[in-house]
Amino acid sequence: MHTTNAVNGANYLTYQGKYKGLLGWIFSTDHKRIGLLYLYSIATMFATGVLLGLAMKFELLAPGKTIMDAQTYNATFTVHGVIMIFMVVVPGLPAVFGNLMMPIMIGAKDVAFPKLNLLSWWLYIAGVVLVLCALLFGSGTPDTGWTFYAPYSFKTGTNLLPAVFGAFVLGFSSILTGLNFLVTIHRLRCPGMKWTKLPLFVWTLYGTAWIQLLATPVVGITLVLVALERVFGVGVFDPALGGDPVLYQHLFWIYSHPAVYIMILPAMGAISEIIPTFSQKHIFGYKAIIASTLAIAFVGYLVWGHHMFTAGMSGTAQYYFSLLTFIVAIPSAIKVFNWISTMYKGSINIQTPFYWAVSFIFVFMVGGLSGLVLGALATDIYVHDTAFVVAHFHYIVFGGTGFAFFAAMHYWFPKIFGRMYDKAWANIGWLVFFIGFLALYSPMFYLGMMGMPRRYYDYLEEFHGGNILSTLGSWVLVTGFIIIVVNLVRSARKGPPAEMNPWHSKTLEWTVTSPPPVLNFEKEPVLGEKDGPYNYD
Amino acid sequence: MAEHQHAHIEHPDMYDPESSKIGMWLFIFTELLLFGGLFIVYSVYRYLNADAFHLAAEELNTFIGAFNTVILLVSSMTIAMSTTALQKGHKKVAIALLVITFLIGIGFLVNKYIEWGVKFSHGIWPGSEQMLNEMSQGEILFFGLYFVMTGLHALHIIVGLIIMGFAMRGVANGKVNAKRPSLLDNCGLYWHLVDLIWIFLFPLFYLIH
Amino acid sequence: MSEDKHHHIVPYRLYVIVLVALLALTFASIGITSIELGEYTVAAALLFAVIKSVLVLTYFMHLKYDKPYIKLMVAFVFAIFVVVIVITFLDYLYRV
Amino acid sequence: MYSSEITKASNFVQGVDTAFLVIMGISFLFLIGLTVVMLVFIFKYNKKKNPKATQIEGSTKLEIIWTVIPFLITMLMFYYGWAGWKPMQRAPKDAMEITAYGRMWNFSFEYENGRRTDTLFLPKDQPVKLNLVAMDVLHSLYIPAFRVKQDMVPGKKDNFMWFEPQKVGTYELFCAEYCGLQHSYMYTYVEVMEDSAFQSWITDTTSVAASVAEIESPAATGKRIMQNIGCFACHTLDGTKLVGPSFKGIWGEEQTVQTGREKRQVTVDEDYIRKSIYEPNADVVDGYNKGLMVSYEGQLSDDDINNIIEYLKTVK
Repeated sequence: MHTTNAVNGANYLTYQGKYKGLLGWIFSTDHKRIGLLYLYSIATMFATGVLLGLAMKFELLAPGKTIMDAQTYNATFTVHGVIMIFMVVVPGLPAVFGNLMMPIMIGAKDVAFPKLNLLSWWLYIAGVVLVLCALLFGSGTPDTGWTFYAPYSFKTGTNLLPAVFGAFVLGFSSILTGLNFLVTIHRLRCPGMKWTKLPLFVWTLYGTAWIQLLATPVVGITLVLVALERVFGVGVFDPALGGDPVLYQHLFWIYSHPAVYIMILPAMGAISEIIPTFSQKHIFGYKAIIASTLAIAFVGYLVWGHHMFTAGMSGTAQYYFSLLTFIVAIPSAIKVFNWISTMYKGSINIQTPFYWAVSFIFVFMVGGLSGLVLGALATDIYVHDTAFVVAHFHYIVFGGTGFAFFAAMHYWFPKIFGRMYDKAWANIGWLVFFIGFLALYSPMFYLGMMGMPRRYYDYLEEFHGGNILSTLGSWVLVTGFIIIVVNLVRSARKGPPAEMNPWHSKTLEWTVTSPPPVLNFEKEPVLGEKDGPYNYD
Repeated sequence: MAEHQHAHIEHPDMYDPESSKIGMWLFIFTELLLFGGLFIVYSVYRYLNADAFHLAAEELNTFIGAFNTVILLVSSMTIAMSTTALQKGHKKVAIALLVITFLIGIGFLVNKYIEWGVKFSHGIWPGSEQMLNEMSQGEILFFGLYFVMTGLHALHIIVGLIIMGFAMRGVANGKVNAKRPSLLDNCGLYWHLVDLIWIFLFPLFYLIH
Repeated sequence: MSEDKHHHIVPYRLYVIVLVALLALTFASIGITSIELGEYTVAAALLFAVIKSVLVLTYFMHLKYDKPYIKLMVAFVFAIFVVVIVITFLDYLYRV
Repeated sequence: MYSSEITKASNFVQGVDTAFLVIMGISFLFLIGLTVVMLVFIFKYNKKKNPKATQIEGSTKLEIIWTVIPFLITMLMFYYGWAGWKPMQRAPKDAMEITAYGRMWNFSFEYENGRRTDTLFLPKDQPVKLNLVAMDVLHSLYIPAFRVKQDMVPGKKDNFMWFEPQKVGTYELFCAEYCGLQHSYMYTYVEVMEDSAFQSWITDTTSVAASVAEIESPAATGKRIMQNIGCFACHTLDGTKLVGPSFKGIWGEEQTVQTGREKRQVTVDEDYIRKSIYEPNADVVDGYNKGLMVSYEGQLSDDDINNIIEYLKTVK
């Protein structure tokens, strides 16, 4: 009531609320502003993670010491992992594009609990600061790897506590975001927005939110136990006191395997929006995609043990986990089939987001198929904990989530900023990035097959060739990344004004102005019988 | 925390009791899984060290445990009644019932304090010399888990009491009323969750020996 | 959204009955665990705890009067937790 | 598949490599097939060639087909994975038992006759059961040429792996589970020999040991012990700083150590060395971290330590 007058005509970027300037952003409860806050903070953390990755690859350019000593290297891959997992890919798509777009896509004014939403972002920042404390102060940067495996995680002399606590706070932020989205999707859909008319991106956010809610607390309590172990010596995972380090791994992966689906599901959702839009065609098998989303979310919760095939589990457990891992592969395959079928007889408008989406499908297939090698018992025993695993999960997490993030970025950019980017440069950036990506991670498959273990600071001469190619790839990838970022940053400020619906999409966010007004809709939208997110004609 | 979220200044027409109820339930789910992780640890170690757990459990005082169970159940009833009172418009009754619940919560904590104090005076606390020297590995695990799980539960009691404080204020100044009972309802749900967890902690630590 | 909620008002008497039942179950579980049942002690104690928690969930937490999808969610969460425990024990039960 | 043609070095190679072949073969087929189809669609149904899209909402028949077929294929993959892995689970009764110790950051192997080495010597065509013991944190014993890998978990009983070497040669043995600073240097070699050569090697040791005792000085014995238990993974002989202080010129030197919360000066003498080996965390040299070294009490006898002391006196 009292805000409507002030905002007439203004969009969410320009509107003037209770606070001015920066305060108007960091205290805003507007889901779009919060989404942008996440975008900037996550992009910063992503750039940091990329720099660390670059340093690691540089170190591996040649055997022996190249630029840093072993302790620094171990700390580098730990911090790279913690940043990329807990601060970038887990919150990534849901927190940025979920916040920016999801309420508009379902025809709502905001999320169900806007203040809680802001609190999530603040918790995110608090978590980041805590982890950074671990790096800068105390007895050295953590060097345990992002998995914090017991018992090394309470033997190491490095400053682990803030990092663990930071990860806990980040988890809490993720839980609250998931909670908020679930309630929003349940309660705030506009009239006519039935469950069977929900855009697929929203559906994947729904599945993701459930995993966030049910899996994150398990890792939370596990990290608390590690912290208590370090401070009080409760003995829960300490073999000297009767604890079982393998149990730590169970608890850790009960969260961290579903976390992979937290990362990849919204990515699949974003791709499921982009492919139909640029094919100008109804998505193929809408209900099958929803079913596969929920199947992935559910079955993905029960397969964590495939990270532990060499850890000393019982044979029965290994058998079970391997079997279920193969079953969880099927819904992912179904999605790929449906995406490709959507292109069939479409009218394909090849634009930057589409390039990203197609390359997503390719790298996701490589990642997924290599996952089959890791899901099978005999082959996993051989490649577990080698560079092969590193290649596999970078194909999924970086190739999957990362590519989908860039796809979504280029797709929704005109809506978010109300300006269009330079398409030629965006395409060049994509091409360079894609080539760099392939060159960076493909050799790791080969290195793993040769038997090079992961997390190696130094390696034997026979692994040199693959590592050189990989390092060169990292430079190409970073070049592509810089092109993309420069183009987007420049265009956000100086690009030509964007149309309301530049890609001729059918979802609701394209029915409002670019950038969207403060309360999203002038009038609450109503979906008729014939309307739907993919009803092209 | 979801219960504070129904008053939206920027988007004023969004009070929806159903939303805050689902929000609270979802939050309860995460709490359940948080304790769930600990229950997994407990069940695995109980299975691996059945005899030691048996022995260690005899050290705990069943009477105090049972007493705490009883008062916590009573408090669950009083807070549930308080929501009924509010719906019937009996504001004073509602507040009185809340106060009773609050006092019982404090009582529970006092009991816990005494119980832990006794353990400490016997030299039993995580990482204590006595535990490391005289106890078997299974017993160390039992007491480690005992302190972590009852400690985390006590922490939840404290959080519950704080929320109850807000609910009391809300009922007193009329912001929480028969038409907008969400804060009290959610406070009740949270308190029942605390009770629910205790229902499992009690037999696992005090009874099974 | 001024949706009129049909909040069911639960009578005080019902709460008292539930409390009495809960207390009875508590004492029953104390009683049953104090007799020597061997392996069944754990099962018996847990059975009583489950019955108690169902009572708390249905009456104190109003699940009885809530919409079906909330009941479904609660059931789902408990089920998935049980499944996770069972799967974890696939490892521990079958270790050589 | 580690140059599978060249190093068919154990009885598991066949099963594991078959699984690789099946899974990767099918995967490549799918990857290439789907990519080609996708590219063809993009080319053929381009906006310029096909300005109007034909709306198709889906096909239940197709959905069922592409659920069932992948399901059958994945079950096939699962089967091969399982078949290659199954024989790893149970060691034959007649297997030769060797205890493998993993510690930060080296491996050592103890044979049934008590001989200890830091390289794994094995006879060809003889089943070998490695009992895996971790002294401090998780390690993982990985022999690519044999296609075996198993984590070494501290405190875990009956942890083992087995295999039957089938080809004479030298193979790499890595630690595959991240275990701290020197993780990437925690590797050694497997030496597979003809049975006769192995038998003479393992029986020879007793006589060698006896003669060594006569000929070898205590200092040389000390050095050999230290090599076998892996001291030099963390302590250098040339003054370079690694995880622990260097041994160079350490004898008789004044050191600042941290005892509990206090700092104090000690002279490196017999007592100090003995204490540092048995209770490594009691007096930690200033500038180094606690908790990284495990106690060797029970692993090294007093005689061993006397020899080590003799050796340390010579490191100048």
